[in-house]
Amino acid sequence: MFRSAKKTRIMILSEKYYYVEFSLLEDLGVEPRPLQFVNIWIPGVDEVPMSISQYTEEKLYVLFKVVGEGTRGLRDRWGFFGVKGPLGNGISLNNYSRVLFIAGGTGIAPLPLLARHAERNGVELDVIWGVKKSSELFDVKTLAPSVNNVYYASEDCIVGYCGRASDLAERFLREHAWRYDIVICVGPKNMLLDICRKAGSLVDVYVSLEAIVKCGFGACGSCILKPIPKLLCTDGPVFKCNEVYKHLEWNSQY
Amino acid sequence: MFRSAKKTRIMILSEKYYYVEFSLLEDLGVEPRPLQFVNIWIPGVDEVPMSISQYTEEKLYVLFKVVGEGTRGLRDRWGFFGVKGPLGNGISLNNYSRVLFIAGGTGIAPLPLLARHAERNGVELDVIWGVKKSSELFDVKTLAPSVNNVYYASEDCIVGYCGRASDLAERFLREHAWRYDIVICVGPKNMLLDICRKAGSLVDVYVSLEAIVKCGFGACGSCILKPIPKLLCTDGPVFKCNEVYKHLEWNSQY
Amino acid sequence: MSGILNTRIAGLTLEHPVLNASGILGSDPEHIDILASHGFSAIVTKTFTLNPREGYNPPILVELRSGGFLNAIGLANPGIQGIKPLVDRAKLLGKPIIISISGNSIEEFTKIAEVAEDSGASAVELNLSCPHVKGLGLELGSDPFTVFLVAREVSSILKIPVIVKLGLSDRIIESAGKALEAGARALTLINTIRALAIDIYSFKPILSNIYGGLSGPPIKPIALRVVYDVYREHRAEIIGCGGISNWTDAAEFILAGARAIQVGSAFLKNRKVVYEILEGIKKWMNVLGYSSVESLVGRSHV
Amino acid sequence: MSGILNTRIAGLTLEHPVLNASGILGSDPEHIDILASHGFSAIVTKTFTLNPREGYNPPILVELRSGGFLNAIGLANPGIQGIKPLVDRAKLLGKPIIISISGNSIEEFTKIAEVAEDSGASAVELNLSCPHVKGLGLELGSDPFTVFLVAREVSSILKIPVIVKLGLSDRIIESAGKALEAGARALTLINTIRALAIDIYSFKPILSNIYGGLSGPPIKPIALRVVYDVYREHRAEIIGCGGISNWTDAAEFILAGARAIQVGSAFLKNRKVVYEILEGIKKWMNVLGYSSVESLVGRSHV
Ligand SMILES: Cc1cc2nc3c(=O)[nH]c(=O)nc-3n(C[C@H](O)[C@H](O)[C@H](O)COP(=O)(O)OP(=O)(O)OC[C@H]3O[C@@H](n4cnc5c(N)ncnc54)[C@H](O)[C@@H]3O)c2cc1C
Ligand SMILES: Cc1cc2nc3c(=O)[nH]c(=O)nc-3n(C[C@H](O)[C@H](O)[C@H](O)COP(=O)(O)OP(=O)(O)OC[C@H]3O[C@@H](n4cnc5c(N)ncnc54)[C@H](O)[C@@H]3O)c2cc1C
Ligand SMILES: Cc1cc2nc3c(=O)[nH]c(=O)nc-3n(C[C@H](O)[C@H](O)[C@H](O)COP(=O)(O)O)c2cc1C
Ligand SMILES: Cc1cc2nc3c(=O)[nH]c(=O)nc-3n(C[C@H](O)[C@H](O)[C@H](O)COP(=O)(O)O)c2cc1C
Ligand code: FES
Ligand code: FES
Repeated sequence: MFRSAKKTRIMILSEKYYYVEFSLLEDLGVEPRPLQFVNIWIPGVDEVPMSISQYTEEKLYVLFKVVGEGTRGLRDRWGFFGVKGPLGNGISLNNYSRVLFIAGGTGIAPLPLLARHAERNGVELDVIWGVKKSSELFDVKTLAPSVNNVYYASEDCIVGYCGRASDLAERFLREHAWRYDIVICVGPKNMLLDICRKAGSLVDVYVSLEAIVKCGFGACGSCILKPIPKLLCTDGPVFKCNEVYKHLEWNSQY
Repeated sequence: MFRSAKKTRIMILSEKYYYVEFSLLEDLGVEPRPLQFVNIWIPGVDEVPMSISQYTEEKLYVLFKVVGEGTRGLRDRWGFFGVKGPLGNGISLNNYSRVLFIAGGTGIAPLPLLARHAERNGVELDVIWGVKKSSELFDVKTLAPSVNNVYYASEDCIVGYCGRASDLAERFLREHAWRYDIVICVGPKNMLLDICRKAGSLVDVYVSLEAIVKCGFGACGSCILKPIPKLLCTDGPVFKCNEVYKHLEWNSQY
Repeated sequence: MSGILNTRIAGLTLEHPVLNASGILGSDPEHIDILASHGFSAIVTKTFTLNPREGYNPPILVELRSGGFLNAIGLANPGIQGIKPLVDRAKLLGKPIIISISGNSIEEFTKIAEVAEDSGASAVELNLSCPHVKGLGLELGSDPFTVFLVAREVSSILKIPVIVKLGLSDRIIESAGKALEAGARALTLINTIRALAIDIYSFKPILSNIYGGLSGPPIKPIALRVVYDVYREHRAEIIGCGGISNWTDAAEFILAGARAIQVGSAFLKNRKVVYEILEGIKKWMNVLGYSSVESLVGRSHV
Repeated sequence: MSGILNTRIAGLTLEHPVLNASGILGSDPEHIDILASHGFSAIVTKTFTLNPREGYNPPILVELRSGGFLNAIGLANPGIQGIKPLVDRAKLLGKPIIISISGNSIEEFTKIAEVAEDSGASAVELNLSCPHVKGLGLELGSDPFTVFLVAREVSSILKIPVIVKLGLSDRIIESAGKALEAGARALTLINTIRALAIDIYSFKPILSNIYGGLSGPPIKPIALRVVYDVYREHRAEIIGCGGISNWTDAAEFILAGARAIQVGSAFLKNRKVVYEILEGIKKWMNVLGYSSVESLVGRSHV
């Protein structure tokens, strides 16, 4: 269902990351699950899929960086926007007590909502977050105060672990995998593939994918996770490694 | 909403009165209130308004006499029919402890459902039923076993009080009106007018009217209770005397 | 009611933009009382024909599981002698009244229109679009030239405003243009859409007339498109009609180009719908910072 | 699946009468897997054009508050080179596959149809009815003569059956007749209906293409009417399409004259819809005492 939303605030989190608050003129109807997403319509410009960063009392938050027209509109325009969703499956933390969240880049976006659900369910949540340039980083606890440990990684080696999030994650999990019920991983495909390969045997790993989302309803087929007969918008974005392994491999060949 | 129903039984109650059982292929969705009605569609023939005589577990009962094509079809045809409803306001017995029901002719139709609601709410229900010819009569307790006292009247003077139901009712109420919280009255217009006139000052009287019902939705206006700006199908069929007094008078002039 | 909702359409000044749709009551003086008491700013009557019509046998209306209603009333109406009592009643209540009319020939149209004017009606609405009455119906409205002829003849003999009501058809933009060219002051868009419902157990179409007109929420996006198209092409005065059930629907029609709206089916489901629409529109205008509903008309066109 | 649901349409023998509607997935081999795994008896592809088309920018689909969906995908498809992989995948899965095609000229239609036949498709469906794509759309289907020309040219060069899909238009009964006369083995009725949705806060039409096609429950009674009309006039083989959401809808279409049905929007809301329809139909046949679904086709006509 389509809902109208007014952009009421924008925060600059770091060199590239923005956090936007939308006041929905009508609530979402259902409580969104962590890692669900919405399609945000920038009137006259585009419609872009965005993870739900946070949702409380008719306020919806998304965290993004600017990559093109749509996200530029999200940053620069004011007034009214459209929100479709929540879309996708998301994940439920009901059955877990310790969870590790691994994010690459804007993969950090769904963390605030995840953390709130974790807190509510008494789940201990640790976070590994890696970025290319450390100027992208911000203090995760400002948006997700309830998280337990946060480990940063930057490829420019200025802050935290020197290298990629997946490298840090791999080293970390070799030792600590036993402490976690599941690992949730959001980031670029090659990172997800890496983690599935290297940690998939140590612990249950869930990955949240991206694809070209156009309709969001399982109709247009643009989000097909080739060569797997699954659609990101309705079957995903969250999958177990083995469900989408072929897709992660297939895609990394191109 | 339109629902399909299969005619599963017909009982001959007396010389002229029939009691038909319909098995609904889908329940009514809501519990009907006493004195609500349905429009019954006799495919290819007509659609006729009928009081809900009884309703239990997807079985709907109507009580009628044959007056024309529609009611003849109701008696003679088998197979599938259509049911629209429950329609109209009906009445609730929640606030009463003793109720008198006065019926003229087929006005007895809504009694079984009314009696069930009375029983359920611990309401004591007495009945006065008058007909033209005593061969129309049947034992009311076969359909409404929980009623308290039943007083019959026939104009051919063979059974019960000799005269019209409204005469019996008037005499009865002059003495006993104080025992009842309300009186509910269903029958021909002149009877309703009579009772409103004569008993309306002794006790609260509700009357249930008839009119030409075509659409059942307050659209076509055929059921307008001239000269009163009220529609039978949505505002009625149940009214207090003073609400429709002008209509009862107006109509009796023609 | 506050002035921010004031609406001018076809030369009439209305307290607010919400009228009833033709055929929702409107053939008896008591109906006028009912409509007026539920807040409509002007009353549109049932469509009148020269002679009285009984209409079809029931079933004439069925609520559909897929939403909305299907109806084939068959233009039941008391004929021209029924017009004056309605006008008198509306006058008594201080409400403008628009007489909806239909005929089998141009002469019938003009005759009824004259009776309406002589009775003191505020305007007439030519129903060129009933989708289920043979010869009185959609065929008229789907041919732009016939629309022109009927609208011109009626317009030329009346002093009161003429409104033309059209139904969905391939050439509706053209028909709309012809109606305007012929002198129509406003257009009502749209009537019901020809449709069907079948009882799956008796195998019979449910309505006695077999076919009926679909109304209510299902036709809203289609009606909205027609209003948008006709406004875009002709910048006409439009009364939007079709599935309007709440204030957001009404707002969409206003933005598409409707100066006023008519509500039919929604009134059957909710007798408070007029007040709810007006409340919603006022809040909406408040959020947007507008102080006259007329300034929002057609604002979806850039 | 039991034989009582067996269906013959356009010369194809299907396990049961429920196909997917064109444009619900159907442009990638993986889409075929998805459709097949949800129980459709045959697969209808996305409409193919000669050259690849990107389609429109999002928003291309919106769910409406008044029911159903509004879409303007813009016929996104990989062009003719995408056809063979789909056919191969369907063959692998043992499903008949119908290639939906559209073109800017009769030559384009015939070229694509030939590719479909050469690829081993079971049939082609000529989409003469897309309500929101300029020049490729409804204009084609609303002119009976154009329908005749396209259908005849394609039919004359193909050995596999040709199905013609039409959209709502004033002369749809005539267009249907022309399609049959030209050699179409069956008709798919109907496509989406041109409609609109406007965002009341930004004042903008929601779809990037402004207009879209209305699908889902709102159009069911209209589609049913068209199927009834065309069956009544031509006793044609018809695939009913438009708002079919459950088995009672399917039953109505069968009684109106559809030998098979296509499900689009309902599949977006409920991935089990095919099984639910089939279960319902079987129970219904049981209640009525029928042992072959084909014997119920058109039974609402006396
Ligand atoms: C389920 C999901 C959740 C997402 N959550 C977030 C988030 O929380 N924060 C965030 O910053 N980004 C998120 N994205 C990515 C975001 O949707 C894209 O960055 C955005 O659509 C780009 O739009 P644009 O108009 O600014 O750029 P464009 O000019 O459209 O494209 C710029 C680049 O982005 C890629 N891209 C374009 N459209 C999409 C699309 N629909 N999906 C994926 N990639 C696309 C293009 O391939 C291109 O490389 C998510 C994507 C998906 C599928
Ligand atoms: C709310 C309501 C509840 C009713 N409940 C019952 C009931 O429980 N049992 C019962 O036997 N009858 C009941 N009736 C009356 C019943 O509807 C009519 O007897 C029936 O419609 C006659 O239809 P027909 O086709 O058999 O006769 P017709 O051939 O249509 O007409 C025969 C006579 O019945 C009158 N009549 C026709 N249609 C209607 C109508 N729609 N409403 C009222 N009178 C009509 C005519 O004026 C005529 O005198 C009820 C009527 C209403 C309005
Ligand atoms: C019961 C009913 C009767 C109608 N009768 C008429 C009529 O007499 N004349 C007319 O022009 N339109 C008639 N209509 C059509 C309505 O005026 C209106 O155009 C249509 O119902 C769409 O509006 P809605 O969706 O708000 O009902 C009728 C509609 C209904 C539901
Ligand atoms: C998202 C979407 C895309 C569609 N694409 C096509 C198409 O490419 N070709 C076509 O003939 N019909 C297309 N249609 C129309 C459907 O095939 C169908 O005719 C219409 O949606 C009505 O059926 P429904 O109500 O079951 O969805 C599309 C419909 C939808 C909803
Ligand atoms: S985005 Fe259209 S199917 Fe997923
Ligand atoms: S029966 Fe049509 S308004 Fe009551």
